[in-house]
Amino acid sequence: MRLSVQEVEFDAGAELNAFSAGLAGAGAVVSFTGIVRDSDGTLSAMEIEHYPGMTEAAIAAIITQAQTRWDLADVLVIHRYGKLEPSAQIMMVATASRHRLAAFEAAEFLMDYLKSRAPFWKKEIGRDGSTWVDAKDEDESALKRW
Amino acid sequence: MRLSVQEVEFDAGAELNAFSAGLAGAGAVVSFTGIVRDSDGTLSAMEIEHYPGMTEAAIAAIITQAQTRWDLADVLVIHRYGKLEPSAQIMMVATASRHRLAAFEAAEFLMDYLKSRAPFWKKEIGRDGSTWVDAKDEDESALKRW
Amino acid sequence: MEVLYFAWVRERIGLPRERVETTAPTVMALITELMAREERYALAFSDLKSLRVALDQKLSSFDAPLAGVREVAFFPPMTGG
Amino acid sequence: MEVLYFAWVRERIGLPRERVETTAPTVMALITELMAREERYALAFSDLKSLRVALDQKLSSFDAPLAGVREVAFFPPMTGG
Repeated sequence: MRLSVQEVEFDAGAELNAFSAGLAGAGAVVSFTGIVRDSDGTLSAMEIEHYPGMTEAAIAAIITQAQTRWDLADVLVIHRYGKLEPSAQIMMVATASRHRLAAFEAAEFLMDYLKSRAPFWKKEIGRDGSTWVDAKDEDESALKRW
Repeated sequence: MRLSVQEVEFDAGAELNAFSAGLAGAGAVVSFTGIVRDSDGTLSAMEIEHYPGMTEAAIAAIITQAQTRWDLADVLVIHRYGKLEPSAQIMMVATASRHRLAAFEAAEFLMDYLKSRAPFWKKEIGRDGSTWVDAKDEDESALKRW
Repeated sequence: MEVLYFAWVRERIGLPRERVETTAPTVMALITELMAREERYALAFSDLKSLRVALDQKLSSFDAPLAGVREVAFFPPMTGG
Repeated sequence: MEVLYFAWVRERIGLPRERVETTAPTVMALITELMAREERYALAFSDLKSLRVALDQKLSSFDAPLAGVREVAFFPPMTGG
């Protein structure tokens, strides 16, 4: 298991290769990368605040839940904080399992929980001021399927 | 869109980075990598046979179906054929969309269809002879959810 | 008409492809003709539930007509991915 | 007790953290004390539905007891991922 909460950029391809190289017995690797999206061309940056200490503990607990639920060969979670430019990578998860369904489900589970249960807050800094991103009802209800 | 049916190994990390670098407006990238799994330590190789010409057409049709169904910024499919060692990468798909749900669903859809509707046949070459991999009922029934 | 065989169908028949002169109106009629040829064909086509057919590289069904078709392929259910 | 504020709660109150001497038995009692202090606190806590609380870095609820708790954090619903 690798868990990193960091300010610096990461290389998703290098992370994916390192993750896959260490696997034994896995037939399926799923990765997810979240990217700063400039919906309407007015975003100058995304600022991500987090709760040092709690963030790592919350993510570790989410990973443990996933490992309990699915037979996973390995799990990777990287999440950045600080000021990110449009198109920058925000975070990444990877899961490995014997079969594809478990790898997909575990990655979606991790994403759903990271979204609403890990202490990160996003602020969009635009040309005309900045706004905290509102949590979506659909993100909360996404947890119900697990 | 990038579609490659090839004998040679590919670099999943480099493919993921190249795929992500070309995106505009996507917030979510999902990748899947399939690996030759040596379940019980007796596999010496996996031989993948395919139907040149039909393979490319079938995969292109599956990609078009996915693009019709989900709003995808881009799609990547790489599938190998020939003789693969245990732990070698068999294939990879990547999807990019504005939101994570579409990227995950499209990647799972592509995998389900590639599994049962693209003309590849796997043969496991073990120490005590070789066997064609049987299609699983669950792979056929996985198509029903779409 | 070109007839192609893949995976264990190819192994049982012993050829990857062959040219077949036929006036069989449907895939099923072609299968019946081939099965009558030799034991190895009869064996390859003995369990139709575990066979698939493609006409000109598109998945099709055993009752499909062969008029205008240039390439017929027989193979087991696919196991890609 | 250390009280931490994040995101717009931090901005409204104007501090990331502060030391609070209190005998409030529950989170709700602490909120009531803080709201009585100054307008900026009253404003920050005016809509509890859009607030979450963590006790010693674990998500908790407003009726949870504060006995033995060293760190209380208030923040809006999380938006990670």
